[in-house]
Amino acid sequence: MAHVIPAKSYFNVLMVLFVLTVLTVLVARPVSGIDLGIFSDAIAFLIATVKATFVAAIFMGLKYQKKLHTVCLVSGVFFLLLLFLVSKIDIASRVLEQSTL
Amino acid sequence: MLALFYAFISQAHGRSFMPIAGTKVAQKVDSLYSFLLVISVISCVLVIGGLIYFALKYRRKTADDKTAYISHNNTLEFLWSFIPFVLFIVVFAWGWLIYRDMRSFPDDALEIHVLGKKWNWDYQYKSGKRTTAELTVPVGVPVKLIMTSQDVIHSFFIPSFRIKQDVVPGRYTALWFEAEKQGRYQIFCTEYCGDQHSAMLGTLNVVSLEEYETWLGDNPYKGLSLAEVGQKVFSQKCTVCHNVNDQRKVGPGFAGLYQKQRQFADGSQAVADENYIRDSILMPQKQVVEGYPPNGMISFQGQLAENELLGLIEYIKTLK
Amino acid sequence: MAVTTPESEHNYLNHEKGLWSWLTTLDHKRIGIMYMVSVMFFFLLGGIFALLIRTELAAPGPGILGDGQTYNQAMTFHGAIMVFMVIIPGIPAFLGNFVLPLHLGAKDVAFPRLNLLSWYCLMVGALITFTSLIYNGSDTGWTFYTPYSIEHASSGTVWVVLGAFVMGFSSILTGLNFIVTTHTLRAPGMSFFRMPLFVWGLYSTAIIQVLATPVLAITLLLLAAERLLGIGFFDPALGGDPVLFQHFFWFYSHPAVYIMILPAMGVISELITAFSRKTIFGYRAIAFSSLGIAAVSFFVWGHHMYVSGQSELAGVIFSFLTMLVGVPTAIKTFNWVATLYKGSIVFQSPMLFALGFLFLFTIGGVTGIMLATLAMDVHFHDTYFVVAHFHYVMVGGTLMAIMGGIYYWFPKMFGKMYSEGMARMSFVFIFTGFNVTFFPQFVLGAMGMPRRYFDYLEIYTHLNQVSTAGSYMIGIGFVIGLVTIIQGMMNGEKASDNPWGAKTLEWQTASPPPHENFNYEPQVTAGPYEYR
Amino acid sequence: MSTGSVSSTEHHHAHHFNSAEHEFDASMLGIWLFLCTEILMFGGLFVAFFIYHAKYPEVFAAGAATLDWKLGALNTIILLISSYTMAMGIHSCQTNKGKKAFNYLAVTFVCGLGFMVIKAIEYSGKIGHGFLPGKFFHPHDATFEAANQALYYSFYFMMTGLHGLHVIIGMGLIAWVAIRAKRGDFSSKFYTPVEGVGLFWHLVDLVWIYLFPLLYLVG
Repeated sequence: MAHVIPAKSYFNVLMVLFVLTVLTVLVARPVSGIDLGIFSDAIAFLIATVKATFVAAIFMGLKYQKKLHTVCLVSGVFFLLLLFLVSKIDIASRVLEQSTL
Repeated sequence: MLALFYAFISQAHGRSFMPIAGTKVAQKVDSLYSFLLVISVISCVLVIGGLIYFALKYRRKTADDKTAYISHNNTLEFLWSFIPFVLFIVVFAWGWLIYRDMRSFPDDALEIHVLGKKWNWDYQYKSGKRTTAELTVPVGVPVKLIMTSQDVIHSFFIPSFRIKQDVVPGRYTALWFEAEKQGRYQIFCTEYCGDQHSAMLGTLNVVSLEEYETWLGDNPYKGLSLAEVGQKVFSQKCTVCHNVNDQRKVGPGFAGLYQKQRQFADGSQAVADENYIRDSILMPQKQVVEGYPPNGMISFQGQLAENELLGLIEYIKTLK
Repeated sequence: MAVTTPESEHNYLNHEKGLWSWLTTLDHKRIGIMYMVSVMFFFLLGGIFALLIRTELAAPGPGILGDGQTYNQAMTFHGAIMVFMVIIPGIPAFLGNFVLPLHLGAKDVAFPRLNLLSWYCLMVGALITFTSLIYNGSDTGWTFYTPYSIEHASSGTVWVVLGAFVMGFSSILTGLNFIVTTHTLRAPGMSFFRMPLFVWGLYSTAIIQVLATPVLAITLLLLAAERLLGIGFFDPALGGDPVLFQHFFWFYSHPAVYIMILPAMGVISELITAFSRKTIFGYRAIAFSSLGIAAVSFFVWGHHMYVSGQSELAGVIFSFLTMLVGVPTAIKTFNWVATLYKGSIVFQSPMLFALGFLFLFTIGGVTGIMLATLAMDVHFHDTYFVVAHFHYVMVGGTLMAIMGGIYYWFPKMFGKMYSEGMARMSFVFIFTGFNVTFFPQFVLGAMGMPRRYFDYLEIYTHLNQVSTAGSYMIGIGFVIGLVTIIQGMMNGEKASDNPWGAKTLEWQTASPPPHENFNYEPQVTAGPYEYR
Repeated sequence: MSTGSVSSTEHHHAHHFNSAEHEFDASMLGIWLFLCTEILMFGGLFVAFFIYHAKYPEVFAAGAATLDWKLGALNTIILLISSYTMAMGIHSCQTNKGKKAFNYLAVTFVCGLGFMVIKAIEYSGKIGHGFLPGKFFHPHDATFEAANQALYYSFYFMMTGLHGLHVIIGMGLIAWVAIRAKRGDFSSKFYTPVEGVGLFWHLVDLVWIYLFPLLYLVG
């Protein structure tokens, strides 16, 4: 059946995920003193994406499965981005009329 | 088949079915429409003609006809992909140019505010003058309509000018035109908005500049008694939902309303006196008569001048 | 090479007996027949609403439907039933379920239990939708635009919204099933480019079903939450943006119209090749066009919103991309006409419906390009021009293909032949009635008559009368079609395994096929349309 | 057959598949497609969140401030652990240790339960303060200057509610699969249900990985 992933790598991934979670909290929470302003949001999501790729690649085993499975995952995200980007373009480029009464 | 062919030709003259173009922009739209019609009729004749010709020419003659094993033809396939693509891009660009004109508002435009609400159009001029249903504008002057809605999405559509714009609650949208000829043009609401969506009509009255000036200045109710003012306001703003007899339309009929006992949805009762009529106009949700939907009527707060409100009350009192 | 099974009476119809064996069947063929019965029932229901609307619009002023409120309910249910219960499940679930495994040489779809669950999702969803009638129905139109669908609409709207939500799962699960079946259950030797084009149509449809329908699910869920909890996403009074609802709604609903047309195009490829006994012209062009349309269909939804308050830039982007999606559609039409060249064409009823499809779909296509043009859509949006356009591509397209598909696969489904004369008569009525009904509506739209109007101005009276007369002809046509099908099922005479002499795999097995489709291991050595 | 516990009911693949391997591949593709639809469904909420976050930043800032990020972080840790134990559960099935798989799945189930308990604590806190979605929003003590402050809590309850529902569904599936593992249904030859439930559970964890910074940390 599918490739059997060694138990050790599961454990390593868990440790990495813990570290990344702590990192996310440190980056995004002013309590930790590090305040990166608007970058903190972006970095928080970057770290979340890294965590997500770890979970998908190892825990879900995408790394060892057929390419088609990765295509399924990625196409879902792609079309969401499409909906978000085009709606954002519309909202951003709207000419907001004002009442002149 | 002949009926269809005739229909095709009549569609080619479709422009003649369209109401006469009342602005330059509308004329540009019509020329694009003619171009589109010609292409469409040609491509339909090619495809459907080819279809019928092949179907008749290659009818099955014997039970075991041998057919040509043609799998594809690259040049032909390239041609009938590239030519439609070019045609579509030309039509897209042309459409975009005209759309540019429609969306670029001249700076010196006469600004009129349009308020769409469930099943009527209200207009307000910079001078504070308000009218309902009929919009009066001077000819030859660019007019910019700044529009919003009081409840749901409506859409302001003038077929003769080929322009349309949704009227969205919570924000302002705009539309502009420059009428070329005087006359009365039909206004529709084209975004579905409920029971009387098809009754939400208006007329655009394009008059000469002088007429417009005098019309703007004069008082529409000059020399009318209070009840007559009320009758004029009622005919413009209220007939969409209320009858002057006692028949229910969307709201109750007003015949014999004055001094009548009114039973409300929450069980309370009151006599229909002047204050009740005034409150029902300005705050309809406060006392809803039994058997009527809770948010059926919209408030007219801030849309009626004091004389119009008093006139309405007097007029309703006269209805027996 | 084809082994015709001995004349044993054993087939999927009499494999098991009794209603329970049908309601719990896992056989894709039986599930296909169950979908046929449900879709035809809903189609008749939707048709009745259509005739009510047309009778009302025969003359200005209140008519048979009495007042605006009832008319709006009839218009809403006509839309909701036809879209969610007839035309989206129509070909994929009915013809697709029956024919796909046979086309692939498989014994069944990949997940039979999931297939049965899809049918139950449709029926439960339909039941929920109709319970809204107890709460005085819904009058929001099938598009549920906010804020009307939030405050003012009658209280039945939540039921229709939740009904559509449940029916969405029927579409998702069918799409999922077909993608896995196409990928894993093809007969040995059947590469992707030896699959019939109907399978290509179903495959690209399945991709859209899986990728688009979940967004509708969340949109309807949010709409229901908006009504029940007042969450304020789409309600301008609470700071929400109704245009954002339109973005979410049309992000599903435009790909949904390609869910409707792509399988129909697949059926047409089968019919044109079988009845002109000629190989398809440009197999790869058509196959890749199907995938191309499926992909680009996700980029064009904004052409429903040119005048909705959407920004000019977004309108321009959508208009350009809509032109792109027009190209593969045009390519397919030209390929079908080219297939007729040097063929040996016979005018049996499935072919009549296929030619009718080409005729009507071409008109639908060119008017689609008109509507995609920015300046034209400002005039045509929400007028009868749009109503005529989408009926030309939906009724003229998908319903013609469904009728053609039913008659084409009728001998394979029931082992009997329908009466050819009655089928042709039904075609004549439907085709002429259709043009008489909807062609005048192009002109009405050009004249500016808005859509969803209970009452209209005097000048539109004449064309509306013509249109109403046409709608009765369509009604008669479909009734004749129904009678033909029932009469054929009851006592049509025995049909042979391959009455049309077609080359695809389903005609190599018995009619009606045995429970496990093929009594031998189908081997595929060549393409699907090897008419030498 | 390897030495592990011999499964009591020898799994035979469905008649329309050629082999168990063939059936496994089909099931995996089917589950991945289903996960794609789940992503699209949750994604719709994320898209709406980003759009309204850009439109009303102050509402989201005020709302996020009322959330206790420590509970959020704890929940993240719990879900990560449950993902790990889930993966180990599948691993044990693949290596024919059915009984060990049961223990791992049980721990996963308990983690899920823990997650829901913390969620319940958070929800009761919100309800206590009157921070309810939409028209039920009536803050007792806190005052907010934004008129549509309820929008944030509508997002909060819609997203965490839908996610919580999926956690509960996941827990139900894990329980069902754990019982079958205990009964010894799974072996290296046949472990599709465990793999399927595992993938679903990892997706639920994936969604929370994004939900945590979105709601709790980003001001």
